[in-house]
Amino acid sequence: MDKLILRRVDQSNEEMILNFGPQHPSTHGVINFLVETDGEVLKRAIPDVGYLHRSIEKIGEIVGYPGFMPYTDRVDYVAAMFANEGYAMAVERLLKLEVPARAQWLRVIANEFCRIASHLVGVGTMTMDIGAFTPFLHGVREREVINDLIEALCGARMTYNYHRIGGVAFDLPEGWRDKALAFLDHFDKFLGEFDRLISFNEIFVKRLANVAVIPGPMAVNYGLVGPNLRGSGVDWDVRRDMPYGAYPNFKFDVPIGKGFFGTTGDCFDRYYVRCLEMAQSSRIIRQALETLPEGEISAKVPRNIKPEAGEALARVESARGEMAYYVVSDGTNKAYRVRVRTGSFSAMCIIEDVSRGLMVADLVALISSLDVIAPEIDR
Amino acid sequence: MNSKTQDLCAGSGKTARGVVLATLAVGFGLPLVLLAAVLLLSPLSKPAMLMAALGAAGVNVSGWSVTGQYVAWIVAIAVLALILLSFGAVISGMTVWWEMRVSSRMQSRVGYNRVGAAGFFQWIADAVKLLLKEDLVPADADALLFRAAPYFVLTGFGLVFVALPFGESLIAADMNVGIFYITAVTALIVVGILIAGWSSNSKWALFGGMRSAAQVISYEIPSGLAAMVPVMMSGTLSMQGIIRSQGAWPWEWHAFTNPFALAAFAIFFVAQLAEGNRTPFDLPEAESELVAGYLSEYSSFRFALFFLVEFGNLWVMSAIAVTLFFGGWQVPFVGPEAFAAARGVGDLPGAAWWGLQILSMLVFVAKTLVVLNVVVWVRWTLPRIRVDQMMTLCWKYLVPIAFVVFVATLLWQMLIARLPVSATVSGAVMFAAAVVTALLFFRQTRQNISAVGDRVDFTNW
Amino acid sequence: MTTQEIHERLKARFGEDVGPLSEPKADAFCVVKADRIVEVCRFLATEPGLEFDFLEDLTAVDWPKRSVIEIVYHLLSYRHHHTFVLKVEADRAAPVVPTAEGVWKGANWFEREVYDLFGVTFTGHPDLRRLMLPDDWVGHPLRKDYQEAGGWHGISNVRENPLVELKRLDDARRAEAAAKAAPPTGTEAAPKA
Amino acid sequence: MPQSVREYTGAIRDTVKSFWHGLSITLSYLARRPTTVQYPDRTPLPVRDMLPPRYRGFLEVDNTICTGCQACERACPIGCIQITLEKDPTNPKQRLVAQFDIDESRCMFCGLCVEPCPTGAIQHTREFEGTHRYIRNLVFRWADPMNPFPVYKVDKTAEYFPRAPLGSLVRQRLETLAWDRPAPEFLPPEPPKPAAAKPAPALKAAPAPTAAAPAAKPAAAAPAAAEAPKAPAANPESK
Repeated sequence: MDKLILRRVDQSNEEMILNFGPQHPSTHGVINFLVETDGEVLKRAIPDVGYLHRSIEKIGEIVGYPGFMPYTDRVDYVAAMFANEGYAMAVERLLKLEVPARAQWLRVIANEFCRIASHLVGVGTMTMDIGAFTPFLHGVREREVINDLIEALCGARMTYNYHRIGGVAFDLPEGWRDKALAFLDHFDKFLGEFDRLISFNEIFVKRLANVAVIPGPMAVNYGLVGPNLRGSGVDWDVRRDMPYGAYPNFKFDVPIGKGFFGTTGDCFDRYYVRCLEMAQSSRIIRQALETLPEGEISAKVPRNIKPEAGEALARVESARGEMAYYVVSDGTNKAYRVRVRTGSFSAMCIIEDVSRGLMVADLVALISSLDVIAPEIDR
Repeated sequence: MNSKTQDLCAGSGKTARGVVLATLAVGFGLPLVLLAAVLLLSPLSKPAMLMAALGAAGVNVSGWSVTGQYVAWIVAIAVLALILLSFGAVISGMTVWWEMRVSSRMQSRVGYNRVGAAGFFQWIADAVKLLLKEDLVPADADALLFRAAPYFVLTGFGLVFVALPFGESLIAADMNVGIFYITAVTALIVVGILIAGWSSNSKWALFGGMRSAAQVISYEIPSGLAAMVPVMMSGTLSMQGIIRSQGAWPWEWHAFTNPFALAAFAIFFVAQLAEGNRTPFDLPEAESELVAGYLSEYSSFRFALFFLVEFGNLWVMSAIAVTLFFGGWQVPFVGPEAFAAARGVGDLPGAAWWGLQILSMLVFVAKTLVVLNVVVWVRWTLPRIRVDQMMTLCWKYLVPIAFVVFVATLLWQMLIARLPVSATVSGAVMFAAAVVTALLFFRQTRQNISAVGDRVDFTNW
Repeated sequence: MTTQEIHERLKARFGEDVGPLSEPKADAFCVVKADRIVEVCRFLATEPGLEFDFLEDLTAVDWPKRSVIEIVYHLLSYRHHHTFVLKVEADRAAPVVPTAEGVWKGANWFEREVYDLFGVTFTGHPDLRRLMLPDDWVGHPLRKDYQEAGGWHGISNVRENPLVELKRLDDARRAEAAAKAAPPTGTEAAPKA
Repeated sequence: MPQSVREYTGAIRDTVKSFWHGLSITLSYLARRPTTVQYPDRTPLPVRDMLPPRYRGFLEVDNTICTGCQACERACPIGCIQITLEKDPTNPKQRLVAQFDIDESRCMFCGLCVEPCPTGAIQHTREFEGTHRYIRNLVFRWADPMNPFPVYKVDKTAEYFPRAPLGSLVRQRLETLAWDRPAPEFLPPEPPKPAAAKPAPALKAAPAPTAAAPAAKPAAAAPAAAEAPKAPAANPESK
């Protein structure tokens, strides 16, 4: 079986061709890079994806509209809440459904908790890939509290299936609000300690500053989104610039990369933007918990959902950038076509061009700074 | 796991009394027995003392020819070497256990607590597990070299114990080239790692081997230079000599009696971290980049040997640092004349002498444990350095500063060390500065706890 | 700028190559001829008032009844915060569309995915290979008439549904229990069971 | 690249300052309480009770209040619930549920089946410890095909449906099952129907019949009553 991918690698005997993956401690899931290295320096890293392809989009056409909701959790299981909301919003736009205010607030609270949990994992695995194991465990310890809170809210720790078309599945259990506020008070102090432990550590900074710099226009041209885009200095956040749901009611600022310790758009900027975003998310949750309105938690939705023929695209600011659901319906109770656009997909296609001339250790830093998750790429 | 076992949740996991006693017995008994053996045999390993001991034991030694005596001496040395090596293995096993306990606390985990009290037998369980695993040799690896590599590394580690000064006269061979011999012998370890990297026929191992070669060889230079500073201060290369030239009290240690010696210790410490492949220099077996570096193809017993040497090196590293800079086995209030008095006349020394030897050994072991804990602590805090940064750190920072410190100590010895008060003044000043820094550090640590709203809580060990 | 104004500017610039704006059943779109798609994209990306510098999504929808495969381009402008949807209809038998990789580098992997799952070849694409599936996979899964291959290189992924088996097991046992219970009452009717 | 002296000493100063903070933080963790929950045997109370009430564990069906409406079967995206109803021979108006199986090994615990249930017969419990050697043991059978249970008539006035304490039925089932109990024997599958469309030309991998359990195994020890019925010794030889 002539591997087409090998034909692209010129067989000069100088370089060593290395399979960096698919089972490799720092590829964040099952991704393979065919790496041509000359000693420590890379000539090129060609990504070879598809190991986790479950064709979720084909499943979307088989199970009915409500039945697809649990599958959206499996697209990005580290930040599953955003996938739920994206799909729910797309179908609501098709049905021209008005989601009640309380449901919008609950969605924001659940999303922002999930963003903190996802960033804790992203930031934690990055420190582990650079070599410091302890911060990862501190991050996961804080994430455990969030998992318990969301488990009390919707019954599951990672694949939540909390949103429904037209609203949310459950209301806040009693006593949840105080536990959440208590956690947020502790979490804001923890962020300061985390920064002092690892973010400003000289070795950590030297390993990430000025490494794999992605300038702003290149990031936009390649379609980078989310913290990767903001790390390159482009001031764009779907929650603020194309507002949806209850986000216009909350004040929060969008951290962008300013070349904290090196040039704008290097690995450290992408890393530190995630740290600042976590602080903003806890600020949003506090405002949302204070101004939570009374009312229904779901709109009236017919048991058998049959939207009229048409198509709709809904975009959501997920932890890994803008996640868009494009749903085409043909009037039956099954979606005709469901398309999921994810942040990691575009982050992957930039790796090949940015990785020229990096060292092996920097390729690891680049992959973890883009916070790439395998199921999001292959779906 | 049906739910029956769920209901037996014993309160807070009190381990049975028998297990605690067994652990304490093994935990303290095993090293003490080995140390006692080292204690007993090392003085006897001198030919004169051996013959006296045999004579006292009733064997009429006088009839033996010179070669006979020589053979007896060789047997004594071989037994002593075997005991020293097993002492090294037991110590590295305990270092594994200690490091896992300390690192888990630092990561707010619980760590080993199931096998024996506080999980002390875990390292024995690991060793047995590694022995039982299958011994793989990769397909077209260089079989001979692949099998030989661990033994290179083991000899490099074992030979160092010959020159380690455990006590006042507890040293296998008090060579007058002590520190020079140790620096030379530890080079064998890098040969072993290189062979392991090359012969495993895997690209990751090759990477690991090359990185280790670059790292360990280039860090020999700052380590050697920094080791020269105490040698100049004490005027001799022999390990016992260096210790004897230091006093028992901290302000008499080499580290403090010369203002530049603390910088020399820092350089020596960093360079030894690099030579022991410890974080932040664990590039040769970087988990996140090279899967397991030169160790990727090794399994079971060979892997256990590499593992033993890696943790044994911790002990060797801190022992040398303590000998050179922190006054080795010097016991406060007990000067050399006390040892001579306790020695008494006659061939075999009196009981008091043995007691003093044990005391000096305990002081040496305590100081080594302190430095060892710093190495463990550094490992679980700092990230890993990149290959080119590692070289820059060595050639642009450590080597120049080592030269400066070397020349400064030279001038200090020639000009200022003449008048004896300078040593005590510098010692007192430097020691006071060290104490103040330590206090500031502990205040900062207390603030860290209250800053996050936690409170000091030593339960759930 | 609203979608109508964008459409007018397109109409003004490209005339009949740009189809009418569909009425917004949730999202309005306009169909563009396949051979002019690259100029339209470059125009939308570089025109001062439009500046669609972000290709949000490039995907395809298979319409077997109209025997056409629609390539859908979702564009978004960071400066003006407006969006636009372009569609290109390619013949289902041999879909060929020029690549938009020249305008947005992000299109590279989108087009490889559409080639892999729909079979649309993009002329001028630097590295048109299958993205998700193995290189020697046969067929394009997201087409409506795709036949499940049941496995790959002898590795079968077909598994009997245990519930269906249980159902057959029950029927067998109940039939047999019924047969055993029936004979004592029906012995006089038919001696043979 | 030439480094100015300020850069050189600056790098050393930053290193010392950042190590000072980093090391003091890790040292401070030595004096704090670790957060490990030592499942399974050293937890303050059994983990089942530590879980929140909405936890989505194994599904449990209470036959007494099941109306046989098959809403849960339709709602399940994977199709791992299978219900068959039949007429009651004695009185024609009463319907019986002959088969109510949930394949817990394929269930993804999404909770979509619990919502449409009118009487709350099917619920998620807080049971999760269901390790078995044979995956077919995880097919829970809530109706005994030999004596199907009558369908529950919902009277409009009742707003509370009496049901067994949540989790009791599942736990009773899990505890009677030894974790390595042999799987129930299934009939060998029917020969695959001639594939409707010709499989893709290049690939001739016709779906090989799954390895059927040996048909003629003698009946295993009599399982507990509500258990999967054993294949009778003389089941049809279809090999």
